[in-house]
Amino acid sequence: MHIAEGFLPLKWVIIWWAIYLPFLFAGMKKIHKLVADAPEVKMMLGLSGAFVFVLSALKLPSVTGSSSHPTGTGLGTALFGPIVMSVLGFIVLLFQALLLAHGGLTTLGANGFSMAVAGPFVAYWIIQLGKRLGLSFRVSLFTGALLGDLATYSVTSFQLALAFPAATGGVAASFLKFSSIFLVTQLPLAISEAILTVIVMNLLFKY
Amino acid sequence: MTTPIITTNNLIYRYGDGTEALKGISLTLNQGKKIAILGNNGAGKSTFFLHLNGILKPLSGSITFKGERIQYTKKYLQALRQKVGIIFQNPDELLFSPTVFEDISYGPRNLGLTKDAIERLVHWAMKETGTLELQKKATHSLSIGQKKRVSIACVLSMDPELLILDEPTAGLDSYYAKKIINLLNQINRDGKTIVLSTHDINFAFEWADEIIILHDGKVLGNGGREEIFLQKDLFQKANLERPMILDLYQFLIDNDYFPTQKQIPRTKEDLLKLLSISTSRILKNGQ
Amino acid sequence: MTTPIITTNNLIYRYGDGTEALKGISLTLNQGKKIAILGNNGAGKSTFFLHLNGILKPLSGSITFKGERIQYTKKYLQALRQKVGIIFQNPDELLFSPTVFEDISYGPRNLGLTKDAIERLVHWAMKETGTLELQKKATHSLSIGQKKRVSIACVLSMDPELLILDEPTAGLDSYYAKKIINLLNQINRDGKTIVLSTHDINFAFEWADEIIILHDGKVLGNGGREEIFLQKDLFQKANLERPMILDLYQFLIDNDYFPTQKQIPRTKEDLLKLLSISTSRILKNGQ
Amino acid sequence: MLLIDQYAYHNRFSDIHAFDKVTFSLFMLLFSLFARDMKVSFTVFLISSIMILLARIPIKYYIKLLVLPITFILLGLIPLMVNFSLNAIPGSEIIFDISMGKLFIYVDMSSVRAAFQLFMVSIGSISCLYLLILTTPLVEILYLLKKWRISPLFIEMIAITYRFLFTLIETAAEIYHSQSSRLGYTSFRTGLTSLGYLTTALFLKSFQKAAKLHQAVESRGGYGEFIGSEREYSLSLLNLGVFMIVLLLLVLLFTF
Repeated sequence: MHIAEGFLPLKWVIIWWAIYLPFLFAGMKKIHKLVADAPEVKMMLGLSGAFVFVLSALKLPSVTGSSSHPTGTGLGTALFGPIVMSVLGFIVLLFQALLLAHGGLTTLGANGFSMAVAGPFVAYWIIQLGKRLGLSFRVSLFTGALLGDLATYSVTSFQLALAFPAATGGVAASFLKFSSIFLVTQLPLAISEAILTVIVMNLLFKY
Repeated sequence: MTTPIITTNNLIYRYGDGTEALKGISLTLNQGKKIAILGNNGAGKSTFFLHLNGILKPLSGSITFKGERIQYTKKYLQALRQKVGIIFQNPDELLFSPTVFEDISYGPRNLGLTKDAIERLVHWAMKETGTLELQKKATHSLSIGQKKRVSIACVLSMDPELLILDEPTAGLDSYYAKKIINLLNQINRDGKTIVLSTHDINFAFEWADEIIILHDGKVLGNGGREEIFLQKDLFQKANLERPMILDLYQFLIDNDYFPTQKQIPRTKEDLLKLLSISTSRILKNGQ
Repeated sequence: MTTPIITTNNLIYRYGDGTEALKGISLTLNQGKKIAILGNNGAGKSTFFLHLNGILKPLSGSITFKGERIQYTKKYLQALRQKVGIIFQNPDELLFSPTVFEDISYGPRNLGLTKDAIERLVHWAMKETGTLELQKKATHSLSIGQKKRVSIACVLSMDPELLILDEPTAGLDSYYAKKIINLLNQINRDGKTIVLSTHDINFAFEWADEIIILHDGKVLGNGGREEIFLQKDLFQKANLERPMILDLYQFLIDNDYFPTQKQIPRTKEDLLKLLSISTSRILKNGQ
Repeated sequence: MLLIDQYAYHNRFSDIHAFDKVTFSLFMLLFSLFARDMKVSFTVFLISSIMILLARIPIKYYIKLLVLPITFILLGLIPLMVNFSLNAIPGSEIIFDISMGKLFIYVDMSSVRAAFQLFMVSIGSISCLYLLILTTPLVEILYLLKKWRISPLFIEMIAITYRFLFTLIETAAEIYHSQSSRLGYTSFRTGLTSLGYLTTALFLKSFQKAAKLHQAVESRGGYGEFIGSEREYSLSLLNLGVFMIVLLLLVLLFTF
């Protein structure tokens, strides 16, 4: 669920771009290093961007019968790591705005932070934590992908709550309202996506 | 005796970007036949195929399968797709499972059959296509010829009545192409109808019972093999070459090497045999 | 007069998974010629091509370009790749820029030429391949026939001396295939050597000056067109068909329709002309 | 395939320099965000829509695009209008309320007004985005980014992603068709496993393709500039004039 163009006030547009940019720079720095060592990485990352874009455009079946699109966060993190994902995620969001009219340019900072930073890092930490706790890879991957998606939705709710605090109860009340709506609509999807992530990684190990 | 397996009535289809891919296709595909569809890149062959098992829904027009009009309900389509199998052109792109066995059993598993029934079908399809000894191999390690055979097995394993193949010999050398052709003939002898598209006119001339010529989303010609191939202007209109054997045959007839035959020769060998006979005739006359 | 442009000496190459793709290839490619490489899928054609501009390095053996042995230094390879251009079979694996113009000018820009020189080369390559009016288009929006021509332009724009094409007519209908063949002939007339691989024996027979037959990583035959095509056993060994025209021609000679010709007919038209002459001869004799 | 991309190359404004289109649409977009004013947003919406139609984008398609973000906007607006309170209802102009024990749920006029304003600002901004993407080919935006000295590596990654989006979409569609023909996607379970197969195959294919393309790059002289050319900019008085008039109009609307 992307924040649509024009939905955030100018102040928050600037703030979220400012918060997201350091992650984008850090990601680019890492990619620069990878490409300097092996130039073919450039081609691979370009195609990976295309892959994540197509992944996020696929129709994901959901238990409730409705269908929507995966975020690609969990799988992307498992495949490329969270730092690279902060760049790939940006490219994907950019194309979603430019070619699919999904999301927007001014809201790209906020959407980038929730989808290309918060989601991947939470997913990554959970997977790492699972490893340390000795959980099976499947369980930690499932949990990581699920919580990564939930983190994305929570951050989006938080971003909206900050921009539009409730008349009574302020940011907290507003967050409660936004997150409950997102949770209800997106939770079944997050579960489907987490299962998909596990299926794909399982298949990849078979190759 | 010909009974139609599929009839289409004035199919019109337009893609999202506005290009009209089918401009009124009315055709009858007859049961048990070997049917070749000819036409240039962009003539609408692949789009037409995707209509035959309901992947695409026509903008207008209708399709009848064995006398019953196709409905676009989930249940109907499921039954239809079991009976109408499509083998797409590029096996490199289309085999999506890690192993050959997994790929061939994908369809039967989706049919919701018992484990035994699935295994029987898969085994039969593998035996038929000569892919038994490949079953444990990784799909990406196969050669292109093997991939083609596996992709046929993938569809055959659902035991369809009609098999549709998009360019089954494209990218194959003549050795592998021949193997595929033999396989198709064998499947046809088992009673299955086969429809394929091809750029190889000589192959179509040799193989098919019935010919359909598509051009720019329309049917230019449709009929028995000889009837179609004898119409020179059709081929010109569709920007297609004519079969070499046929050109030579007609030249030889026009020049009285031998009289018109009941059966037009299909292959080089047929033509050479005719020539041998006529040679001995000429020699006898000369003596 | 033939001067070799590339000579390979006992090339051996093994892929990471252990398959030996080249088992000692010794060949000479002559300057200014039209050379066709025939062989089954998996015979080693593509692997061989990737050696000719140093993308792959042989396990043992050596390659000489215009009398000089190829070195695998960055500088040498860069110079070599300007002179030896490879056009892969699948345009989607060769064209990587967002627009046609960017793609065609990519190579020349890498050569470190002046802006003017780059523009001249790009313009010439586009004109030669008939892609001028496509230059502003997005690469992904082209048809397969257009993509093929653009990929030739991309390599031509570096003004190579030797052009290598992997299956240039694969997947094309006869109309587009003919366009590509005319284009290749024109490039050859400009003085460039052309090497291509093809499954289409009839096309090779009609087009090539020299033929190389690869089989299972080894050279089975290498020589002038007629010399190679007249060796029936070679084709049998390599699992290849023989050209239809040649078979008919030989049959007709064996049966005294006309005497052996200095020039073996290349095309259907050539053969029909020969037959016309012999027909009138027979008719005269009959009178 | 992606219709927006096709229109971007084939519209009446596709030859106008991207600099003019980008600055114009971004200016209107940012101004309407800055102003947060119904009159301004509505005017911006009108101007963008007229320009989009002048560019010969079919109105049916434009309306379809406008409806696209409506789900998000509605999901975003409802929470803005619906308020909760534990005490008695504060403020006035209540339109609707129910109480559940101690909890009051209500909708009041000021929040409806705020929601409507946000809706207008959003629709105005969205039309600016559409004006940009429906008339400007992506490559032209890349040329502009290059001129603005954005990291070349970053631009190249975007360029490669753009080029192969379409190839991968085609591959995905082919696999999807083949799976549907073999009865995938008939239930939730088969749907999810089929999608798993598809995703895995697509990922592996992207990597194989990348390896092949690396060979192509090497064959064509190694890694150089992917975006080499740029478009000469010449000031268009007409464009400048339109820009000034719109600027003036919006400032006037905002101040009065």
